[in-house]
Amino acid sequence: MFLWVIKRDLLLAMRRRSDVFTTLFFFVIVVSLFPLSVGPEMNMLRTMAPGVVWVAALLASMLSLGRMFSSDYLDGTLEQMLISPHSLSLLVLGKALAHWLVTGVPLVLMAPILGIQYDLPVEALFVLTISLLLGTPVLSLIGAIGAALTLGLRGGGVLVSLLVLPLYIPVLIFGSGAVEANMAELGYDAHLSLLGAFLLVSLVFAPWATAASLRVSME
Amino acid sequence: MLQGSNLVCVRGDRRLFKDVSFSLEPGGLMLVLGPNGSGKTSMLRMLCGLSNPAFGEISWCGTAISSLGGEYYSVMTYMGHLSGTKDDLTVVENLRISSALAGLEINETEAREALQYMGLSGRETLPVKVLSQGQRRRVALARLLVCQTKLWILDEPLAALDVSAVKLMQGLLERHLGQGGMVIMTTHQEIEVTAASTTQLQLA
Amino acid sequence: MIWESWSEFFAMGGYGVYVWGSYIVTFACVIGEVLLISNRRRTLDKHYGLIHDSNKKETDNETTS
Amino acid sequence: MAINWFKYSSPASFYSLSGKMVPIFMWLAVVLLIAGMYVGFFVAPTDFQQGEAYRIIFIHVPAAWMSMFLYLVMAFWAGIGLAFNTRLSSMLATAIAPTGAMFTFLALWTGALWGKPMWGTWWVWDARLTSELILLFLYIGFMSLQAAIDDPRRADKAGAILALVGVVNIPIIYFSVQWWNTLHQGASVSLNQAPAMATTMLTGMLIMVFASWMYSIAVILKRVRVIILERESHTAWVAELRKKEAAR
Repeated sequence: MFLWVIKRDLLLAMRRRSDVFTTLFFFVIVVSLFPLSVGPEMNMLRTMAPGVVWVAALLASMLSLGRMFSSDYLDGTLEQMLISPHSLSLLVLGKALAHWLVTGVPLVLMAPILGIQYDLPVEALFVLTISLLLGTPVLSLIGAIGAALTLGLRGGGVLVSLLVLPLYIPVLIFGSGAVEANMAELGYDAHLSLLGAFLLVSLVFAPWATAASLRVSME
Repeated sequence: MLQGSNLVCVRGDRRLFKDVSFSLEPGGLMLVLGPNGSGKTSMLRMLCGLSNPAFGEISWCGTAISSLGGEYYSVMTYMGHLSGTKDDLTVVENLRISSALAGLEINETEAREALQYMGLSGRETLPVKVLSQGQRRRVALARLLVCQTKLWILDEPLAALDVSAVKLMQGLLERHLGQGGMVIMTTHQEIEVTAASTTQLQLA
Repeated sequence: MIWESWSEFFAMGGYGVYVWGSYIVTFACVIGEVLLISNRRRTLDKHYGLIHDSNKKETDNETTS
Repeated sequence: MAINWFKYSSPASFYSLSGKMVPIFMWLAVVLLIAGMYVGFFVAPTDFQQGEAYRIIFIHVPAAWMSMFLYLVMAFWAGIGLAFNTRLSSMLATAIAPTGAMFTFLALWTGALWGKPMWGTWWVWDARLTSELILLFLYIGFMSLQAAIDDPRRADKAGAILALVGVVNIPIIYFSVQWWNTLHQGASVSLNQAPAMATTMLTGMLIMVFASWMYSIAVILKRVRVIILERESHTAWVAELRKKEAAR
């Protein structure tokens, strides 16, 4: 069932490829704007790179949160999910993972290329990719709670950023911290293990909180 | 089987209805009647457990549905006025996915058979967005053919359907009731359905 | 007494701007909050009052006419 | 059935009970405030390190404590409201949020005004300051979410879930900010070595903490009374109350 949900959401994303590309281009453009605003000085760009890429990834992932439940809400599919004999948490987990596959994975794949723009060393590129790989699913999972809470509200898009961004802070700190630590020739294992821990915790709790929020929002 | 006792529905500041009680046995049809805004849809959503009554209890086989959870949902099918179909998916994909969601995985052939019965043959691989309102409704109703649930809760199932489709629905409902199924529905259209017992639930 | 004079008290050893800046904003916030709640209450009362008055007017009209 | 009756009656009885309590707590707050300010400005000696600027502590510390404490209380009542479906506790949570946000703002504001003369800067990216800022964001998120939802029951429940998610996250956020801060310990000042405090200073501060407590209770009760009236406007007891007030 879980696979059915993922398969369905991926199929829908395939039919509407433009949405996926919009998110990806948003990410690329935001990252590319920074050198234009702070100057092309390579040393500075190199120190800024992890933070810039991570903040852009945060915003890009958040931008697409509104779509996670809203179309299902509007056409009645969400109602059917709520009264499905399957566990709602599991369905929600499937939807969050599909969201990650559609928005998170392209960001992860794109990040090394953008890192080159900022003249990051090869190892730092590697760490950046790994940190994004661990961190972006957490963004989708936490974001799902925000998306569920703001379901069907006017101004939901802005509201969701207000709710979700403060909760993203730990991921941001350790994600960009890992890359910075690597560039300062310090160990980055601890950062990555903490990101992994966040991922595990959010895998357990976020679907459950999202399911509860959906029930509240649909009542 | 399904029982509701002293149900009260409050929406915002307004009380839509109070002290509504009923019981439904196998083979029984219950028509929920009332003018617009009398709480028919709210009633059906309550019966699905989508919202909770302000007072009162709904029970299935003697157990409150709120404590049954998934067990209740596997014997019940709800169709709201939203069709639950995805515009970008084809007719077959829609039917297969919505059935899987409702706990019953069907293969391509079964799906095509059901769609044919609903008069949608030749349109199976079209995306739903090119269909008319009535055809979309038929896609949604095709799920009733494949699902094997005992209790059907239908909100305006006849809306947007033409005469032949209404006939089709009538046959479908009678077959279901004949097999000991139960139907709760709202409708503004005249429909003659013979059932072992027909009750009318009038909301003020 | 630690303060020799009022002016010394207000100067706060040269930190007057910071100390009084904190206290004044704090009191402004506290008083503002209380006033906002009273205002909310008054709006509510007025709202009720309007409904009440209109009812009364109707009954008045009935009695006069 | 008895529980339902209790649920219905409780906002009504709470309304009249709290009406008696508001003035008591308000007066307590005023008295304690005057006492605390007197101790703070006229009894506590000048600090040998910080001069007179330390007198900001008498509002800064109570505000910072209240900001954190009120978030926990808010989440607690919101959680109770969600778990037991009691309307009064949810209303209480809604009433706490603005006061908590105000204290958070005051803690940041007074912190900035204290930081400027002491460290020469309005703001440092210290772990505590950063966490306090994030706390303000959490309060604002809670209030905006509730404000955006028209149906009060949905607003209560959605707010409760958000507050509880926030409570789970606060330790994680605090811990990560602390870690981040130690990594980036550059020119910033460490706020961790608190200078030994004179007893009178401590006394003044504690009195001010109690004053903030009393004030918070009074204001929250005052606000919850308005919220009760707004939400229960259609019930019989409010109509009764209105009639009584009109007769007076």
